[in-house]
Amino acid sequence: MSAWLLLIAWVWPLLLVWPASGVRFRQDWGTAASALSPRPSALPWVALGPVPALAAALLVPVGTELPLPWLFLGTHLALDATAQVYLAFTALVWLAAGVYAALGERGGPPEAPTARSGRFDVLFLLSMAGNFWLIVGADLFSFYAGFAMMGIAAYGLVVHDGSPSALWAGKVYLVMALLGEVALFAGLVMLASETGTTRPGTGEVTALSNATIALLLLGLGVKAGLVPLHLWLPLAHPAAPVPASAVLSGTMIKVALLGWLRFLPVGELALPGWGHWLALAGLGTMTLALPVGLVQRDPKVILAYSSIAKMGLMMTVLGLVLVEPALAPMGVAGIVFYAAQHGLAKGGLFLGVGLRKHAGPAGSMTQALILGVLVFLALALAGAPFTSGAAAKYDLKPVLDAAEWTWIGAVIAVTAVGTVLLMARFIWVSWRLQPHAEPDWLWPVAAWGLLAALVALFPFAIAFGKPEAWLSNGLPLGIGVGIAAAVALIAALQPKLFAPFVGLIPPGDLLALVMPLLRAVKAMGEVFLEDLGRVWGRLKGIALAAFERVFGTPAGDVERELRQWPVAGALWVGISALLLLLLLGAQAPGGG
Amino acid sequence: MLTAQFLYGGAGLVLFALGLWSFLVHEPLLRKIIALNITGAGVFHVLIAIAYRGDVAPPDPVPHALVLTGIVVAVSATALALMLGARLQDAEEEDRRR
Amino acid sequence: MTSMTRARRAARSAERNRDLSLLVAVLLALLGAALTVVYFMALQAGAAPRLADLAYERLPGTGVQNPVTAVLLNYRAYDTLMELAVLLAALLGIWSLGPAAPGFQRSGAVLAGMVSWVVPLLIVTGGYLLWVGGYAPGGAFQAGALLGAAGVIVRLAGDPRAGLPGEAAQRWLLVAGVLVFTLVGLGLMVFGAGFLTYPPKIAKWLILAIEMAATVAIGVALAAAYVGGRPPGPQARPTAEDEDALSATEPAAENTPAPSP
Amino acid sequence: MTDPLVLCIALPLVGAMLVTALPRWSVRLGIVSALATAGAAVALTAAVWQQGTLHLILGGWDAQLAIALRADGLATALVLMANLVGLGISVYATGYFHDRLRVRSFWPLWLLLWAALNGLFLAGDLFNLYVMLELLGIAAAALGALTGNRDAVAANLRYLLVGLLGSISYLLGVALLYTAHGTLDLGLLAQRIAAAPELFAVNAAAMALMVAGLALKAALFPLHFWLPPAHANAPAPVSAALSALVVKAAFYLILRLWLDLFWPITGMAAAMLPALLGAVAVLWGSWRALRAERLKLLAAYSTVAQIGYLFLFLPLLTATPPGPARDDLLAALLLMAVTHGFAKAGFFLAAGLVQTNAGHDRIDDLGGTAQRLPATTFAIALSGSALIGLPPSGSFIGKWLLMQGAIATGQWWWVIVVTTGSLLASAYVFRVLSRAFGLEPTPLKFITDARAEVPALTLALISVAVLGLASGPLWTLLGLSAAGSGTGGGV
Amino acid sequence: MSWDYAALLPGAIVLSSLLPGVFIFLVREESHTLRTVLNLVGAIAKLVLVGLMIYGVWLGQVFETRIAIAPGLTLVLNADALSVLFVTLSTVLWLVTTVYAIGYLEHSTNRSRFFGFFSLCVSATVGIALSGNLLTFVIFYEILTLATYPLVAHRGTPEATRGAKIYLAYTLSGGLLLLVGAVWLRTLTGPVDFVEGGMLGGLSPDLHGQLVAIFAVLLAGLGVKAALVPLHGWLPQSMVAPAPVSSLLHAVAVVKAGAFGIVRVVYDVYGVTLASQLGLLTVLGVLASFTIVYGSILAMTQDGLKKRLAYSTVSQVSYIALGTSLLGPVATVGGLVHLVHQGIMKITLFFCAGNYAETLGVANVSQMDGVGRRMPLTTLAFTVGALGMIGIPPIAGFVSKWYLGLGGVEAGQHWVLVILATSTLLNAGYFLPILYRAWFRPLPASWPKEHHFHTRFETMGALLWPPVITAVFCLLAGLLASAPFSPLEWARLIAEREYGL
Repeated sequence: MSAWLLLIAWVWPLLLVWPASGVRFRQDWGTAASALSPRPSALPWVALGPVPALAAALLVPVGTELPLPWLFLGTHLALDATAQVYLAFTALVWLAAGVYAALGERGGPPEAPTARSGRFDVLFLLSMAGNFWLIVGADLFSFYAGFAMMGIAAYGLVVHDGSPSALWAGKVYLVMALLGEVALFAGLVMLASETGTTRPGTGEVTALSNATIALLLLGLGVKAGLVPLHLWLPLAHPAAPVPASAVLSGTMIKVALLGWLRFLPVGELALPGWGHWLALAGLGTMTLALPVGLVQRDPKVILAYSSIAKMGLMMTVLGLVLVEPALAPMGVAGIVFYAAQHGLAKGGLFLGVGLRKHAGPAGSMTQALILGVLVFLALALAGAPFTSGAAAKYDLKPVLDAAEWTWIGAVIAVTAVGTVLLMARFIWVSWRLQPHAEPDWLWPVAAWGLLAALVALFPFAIAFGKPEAWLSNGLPLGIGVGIAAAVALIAALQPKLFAPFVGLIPPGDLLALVMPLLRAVKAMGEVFLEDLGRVWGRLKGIALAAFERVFGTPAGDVERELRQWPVAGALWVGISALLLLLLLGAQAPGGG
Repeated sequence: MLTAQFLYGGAGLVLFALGLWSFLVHEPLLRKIIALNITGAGVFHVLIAIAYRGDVAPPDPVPHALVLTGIVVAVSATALALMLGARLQDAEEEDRRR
Repeated sequence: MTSMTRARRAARSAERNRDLSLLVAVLLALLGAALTVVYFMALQAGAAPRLADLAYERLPGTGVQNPVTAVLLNYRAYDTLMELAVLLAALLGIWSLGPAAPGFQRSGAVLAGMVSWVVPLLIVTGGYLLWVGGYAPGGAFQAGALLGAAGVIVRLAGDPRAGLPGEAAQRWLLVAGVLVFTLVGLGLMVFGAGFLTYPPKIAKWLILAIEMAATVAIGVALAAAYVGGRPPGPQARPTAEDEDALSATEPAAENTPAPSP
Repeated sequence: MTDPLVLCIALPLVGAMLVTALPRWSVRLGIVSALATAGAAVALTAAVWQQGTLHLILGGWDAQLAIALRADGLATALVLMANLVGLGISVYATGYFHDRLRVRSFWPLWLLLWAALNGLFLAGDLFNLYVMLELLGIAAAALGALTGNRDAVAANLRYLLVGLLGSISYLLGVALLYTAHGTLDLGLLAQRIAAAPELFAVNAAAMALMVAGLALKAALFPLHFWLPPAHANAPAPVSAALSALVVKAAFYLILRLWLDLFWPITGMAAAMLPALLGAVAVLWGSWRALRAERLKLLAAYSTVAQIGYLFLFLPLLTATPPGPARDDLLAALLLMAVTHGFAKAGFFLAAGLVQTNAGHDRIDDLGGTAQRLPATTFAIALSGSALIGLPPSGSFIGKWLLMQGAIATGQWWWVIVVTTGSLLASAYVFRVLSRAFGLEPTPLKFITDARAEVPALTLALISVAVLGLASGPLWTLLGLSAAGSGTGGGV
Repeated sequence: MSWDYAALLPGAIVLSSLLPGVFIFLVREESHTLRTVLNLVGAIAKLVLVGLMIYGVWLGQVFETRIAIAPGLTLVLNADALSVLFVTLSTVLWLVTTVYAIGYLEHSTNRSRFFGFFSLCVSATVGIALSGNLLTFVIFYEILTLATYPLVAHRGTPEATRGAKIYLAYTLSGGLLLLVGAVWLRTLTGPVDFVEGGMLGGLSPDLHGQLVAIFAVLLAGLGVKAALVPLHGWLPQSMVAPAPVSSLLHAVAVVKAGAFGIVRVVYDVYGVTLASQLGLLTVLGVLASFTIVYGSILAMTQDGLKKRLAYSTVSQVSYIALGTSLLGPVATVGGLVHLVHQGIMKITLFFCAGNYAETLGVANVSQMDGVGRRMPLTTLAFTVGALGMIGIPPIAGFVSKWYLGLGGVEAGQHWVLVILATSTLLNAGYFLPILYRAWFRPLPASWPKEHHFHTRFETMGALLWPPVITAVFCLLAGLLASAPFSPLEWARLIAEREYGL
């Protein structure tokens, strides 16, 4: 019976869409300014959304399958170990964000009194449903459907507050998401064609062409923030309202990894070329994201870059696993757990930023507590010993060590230092935030606290018997904290020294380079089209003029001449004679 | 016998051609109507010519009957054409007066 | 300006018509020549007796002795029937064009005297020709033509109706030919002989009856045609009780004006 | 014993006499005659359907001496068409003419015309055909001038003269044939012509004279010059009769001569001439119709074009060996002629209604009227689609088989003519119809004047629905094997 | 020829809308109830009859009506799987559209004329669907042109007249070409019956040149209605028609007739193998691809909502042709299923566009700010339709795209994926801004021309529920794509039969 939970997990949020939308049918329809309720529903529907999913993650045994051949293009819901972990942390992050959204986001800024409306809740639930669906769906249709549903609905979350920056971020997000989706679509089509199955990941994904792999990497790479496909990420995550940012960074970008794990022949086939390429891309992602993140002002942007960097780390590991299939069992588990811990921590961080902004007045006990938890979460993210970060990273170690590139460990270490610095920067910025106190923060704080607690418990859950795991990663942390302290000291003494660096690179980094290029292409296209239009217009003008000349002039009676008897008579006699000649001519020579 | 038929009928053909020519070339209605009657007369000549079977045998009555019928038809048509012409003339005069 | 162009166009058209006239002449000359040759060939074709022998052979059964009348009213009676219809159609067409022009002025005494002599003579001659048509040249057409000529003379003498009766009677006289002809034909058909198939015994009388009706019809038609329009007289005036029931139901809405009298 | 063959001719004749003699009763007598005549035509059709070709020698004499009436499938189909159309025109005319004098002139002439039509279709004798042609021409010209206005009189005087010219030319041809072959009976003459190939020059000359004379009457381009003014200026019921029936009669005669009488001496070259002229007629007539300013002029030019189509069949018939394919062509030719008869009559009747309602028939100013009279506009639309040759009209099937024949005989260029003509036809038909969709007030009911609209609508409907969906009987009537062309399939 | 149930049913299906249509012409303008009853009786009767037919076809019964209109020329109406697909689509959507039109034209004029032609139009469409040979197809194809012309011109404004004229010029020319092609083909083969797998396979190779030429002529004829570039010019112009007409034109009747014809010609006349051998499929594929991209690009430049939708149709309908042009059953499924999917999605969109125009006076995209708040259900339906068009799963459009893409890859034509991707992006480019405006922009101070219907809902019920219902269809067609009797399953059935699997 519990198998049906797999279905309910993602159908349930969809069912909540209607009550959450706040649409009311009234007699005075149309006379009111808006048919949609300006306020969200009084009941916390969005918070209830993830409950079945969480239940499924906890209650449904691994290996459960629920084939629904009539649904969509043949749906096959299943829960394997990876999916279970994914479902668990995803549901948790959504739950926390949902509670935050439903019970925390009241009012909003004065210029936009309907900050959270029925619309937000609807889109939130849709994204949520998509996210769950793609996790529990073992067939690629479910994955793609959930992926698309999640991606499209998330656009609404990104642009929710309607500010120009949000709209811009939304545009970039949407364009890139769509690009990713079509690439993924193409990749999946080819995958289906080449493997002959729509349910890969069970030993059938073996014979993939390079194009397929490239398309899959590209398509999901956008979601994953693979440099240079990450452009949307630092724009969109900060622009979205806090709960949306939390799920965007905490869960949504993770699905790219899930997709790769499912669709690429992980552990089955050695793909040295693609593996190395992916590993390098991951490293590149990390090395780009960390420095750029360091110079940002907005804590959410910093968190976004941190997410990019972490995704880079996981991509690197995945790449290495692709190179050496033997590493797969360990690598996959590592990636999954790392994703889970990062999801929880990053979700917590984003929510924390929101709480830092609104929960309680500055200097209050609450704020102090919040700041404290933020520091803990930041440490977790940076992989400090005893935190989930360290435990998760420990699982990645063997893979990194086994890599044929010996220098990779050093690079990872450097990036670990970078991460620490980035987190330090984050704490620094957060600390300096000026909170605007708003009422009713009890439930969000509680939910957030739960998330933080889970992060704290994480290492015990996954590495209970491996205390060495808790202690790992101390060195980079030390170096990082050291550097951070030094920088902080210098900054305190010489505030001007670092000022030029802050905000040096705008969020979305490479976008600044791409945009002029796009504009130039557009301008050229316009010029070309204009010329084309002019030529077309002229041709049309000529045709119209000719038409007018013929039909504009009165028809007159052109047969007047024909009715002149000599004319008509000559024609008649001529035709008679011709007919006679033709008749005679046909007969005469042959004698008929 | 053949010669007589040929000469008489040939004359009819000449009349036919002349009548046609006059009909097609001359504008006035009356001339046209007369020309048509001449054309008709030409055809009747041909018919009468072939009715002739020499001085001993009585002529073929069929072409004669045809000619009689043809004449009545021609008269009728001529009458109507003349009246139409007259009516047209009236109308044109009316137009001119207006 | 426009008149100048019109004049120039007229001149051009006249010139062209002249050229075309020449062309027509040449073509017709050639056609005439060709036809003459063809006609010669046709004469030589050897069809010489054509229908003559047969017509004479069957003559005894026709009810008349004159072969031409036999052809007209027996062998090819159908043609003759239709030809009467042609005449009637032409007259109806003439009538449809409007009322007759007023007649000529009353004749003087001399002419009137001559008319009073000639007309009866013509009528009597017509009657004779009709009768004689049975066995000698003559017949309904000739007789009708004489009657028509009488009408013409009367009209010339100043009677606007050409001596014909009023319109209603005229109508009956006009249709008499075709009506009798057709009814005889149909009657024969009903009685089993076939349309216009005269039983030899009564053929003579049937033909005579038809011929008489035809003579009257032809004479009246020719005379009426000469009058050149609907007969003048009181009946031509529309009166209230004369209105046709069907045509009175709706107001006149035709776009063209009725022919002015 | 009553013979429908005779009744078809005698009844309208008697009717004409009665309406002439009893002018006060002309409408009532006229409509009774029309009904009786149409009934006779139906009876004739039934008889031919059952017994095949009917043949009747009037007077009971030898075939050559007397006049024969003959009703084969071709003639019967045209008679049936003419009489049904005639009936429709008659019903329509009861409501059309309001001037008493005109009512009295119309009915006798119309019934005479009708008799002449039936007589012409059923005649089996060359000279009798001449008489019929003259009766037809005189009655038609007289009817055409019935409105009495100047244009009408001038146009119909021209028409009369053209008709006389054509008849005389025809008569000389008859005289030549009689000279050479000594008979006037169509059947006998056909045998003799076939038996005397050495006389081909005589036959050719006769044929040239007769066909050229008839081509004048049939308004084959460029000899159509008289038609547009004559048909456009006549009263609507007369226009309908002239365009739908009278012109068709002349064409019928050409076809008869061509196929029955002179078939042995005609060749491809001779057939190409009328077909080429027909092709030009299709294009020119349609173009002029498109450019016409008045509705009835449009219809008249459309007739020019439609007659052109019929001539396109001649080279195809020549090139196709006897067999099902040729049968199909013949039937298609007939189908097109018949469809055009119904459609054009419906069109003219409807156009007359529009004219009566609007007080004019300038196409550009017809908007409101066309919209006020839905049934009339519908009739124009239906007959218009038959003129274009859209399915499911009879002319669609006709054009289909025409094109099929053209492609099959390798004369593909006619396909271009047909398609271009159809396009132009759609342009002129829809030029009218587009006026019906304006912003004028909405009509509240479909039919406003049943006596006038129902005949128009019925005729149009026959041309579209009946002939387009059930043309099979035509094949049966023609006595052709209904197996259809080509490779088996079909039914 | 036996006149039993199986022989009568296809004819009865055509007549079930034809007869009410004829009677509707005669209904007096003010008899609203009588007209509505006639309309609905016809629509429901047709639905019931189609239901019977589906059941029968499922049981393997053969339905065929044959009427000889002339010797050798036979009107054949029969029900194979392909016709059932199209017939069902037409019938269901006709019912919905009738309801919609009754509401839409509540206070308009000339309703008897409108509904009369409306019924004729559907009869013709159903006739096309059931056509069993090329002749029948041509006949109904032309009738369709004639029946839709008055609908396009219905409004009577100068633009309407002009649009109708352009429509007519295109479609009649196309019809003539089709006619020529059909006649030509017939001279080669005799009656051209639609036979699964094609009927020209056995023809001698000498005739292949002619067959190619005929295909070009037929394609030009069908391409007009299917709006293949460059023959698409009429479609945007005919947008002057009332919304129900546009809906029907775009979703069911006209464009589908063209697309359906292409499918028929390729599969059931030429046979896909022969068509592929002759290289015809490549031509078709290139044309379709070009149309897909070109239509989308033009759609992006339109501000008029209906015009944008019209260009979208130009683009989307060519998916069907694209599917047809790819060798292999999978692509066939994609093309065929899109016949239905495009229909329900596009009709939803047009209904919504009509609602905006009728309720708010909104006709341009630039006026659509905030309509989602004023008319949430309509906009929701629009959103479903638009996302479906883009190909967002699990809405119907994705299913088509998937099969097309997969079919292209299976056929070794990987470029299809590029076309699909481009099209998806372009579709998103012109649909998403609308959705953005509708949902995310604030309401304007006032609407261009607002009507209050005094109902509990955003607009009149007859206007509101049809798009909602069709939107639900769009969702169900996607979500239940693999359920029995779904469009996809039918399309699979057809493909299996065409390829003899």
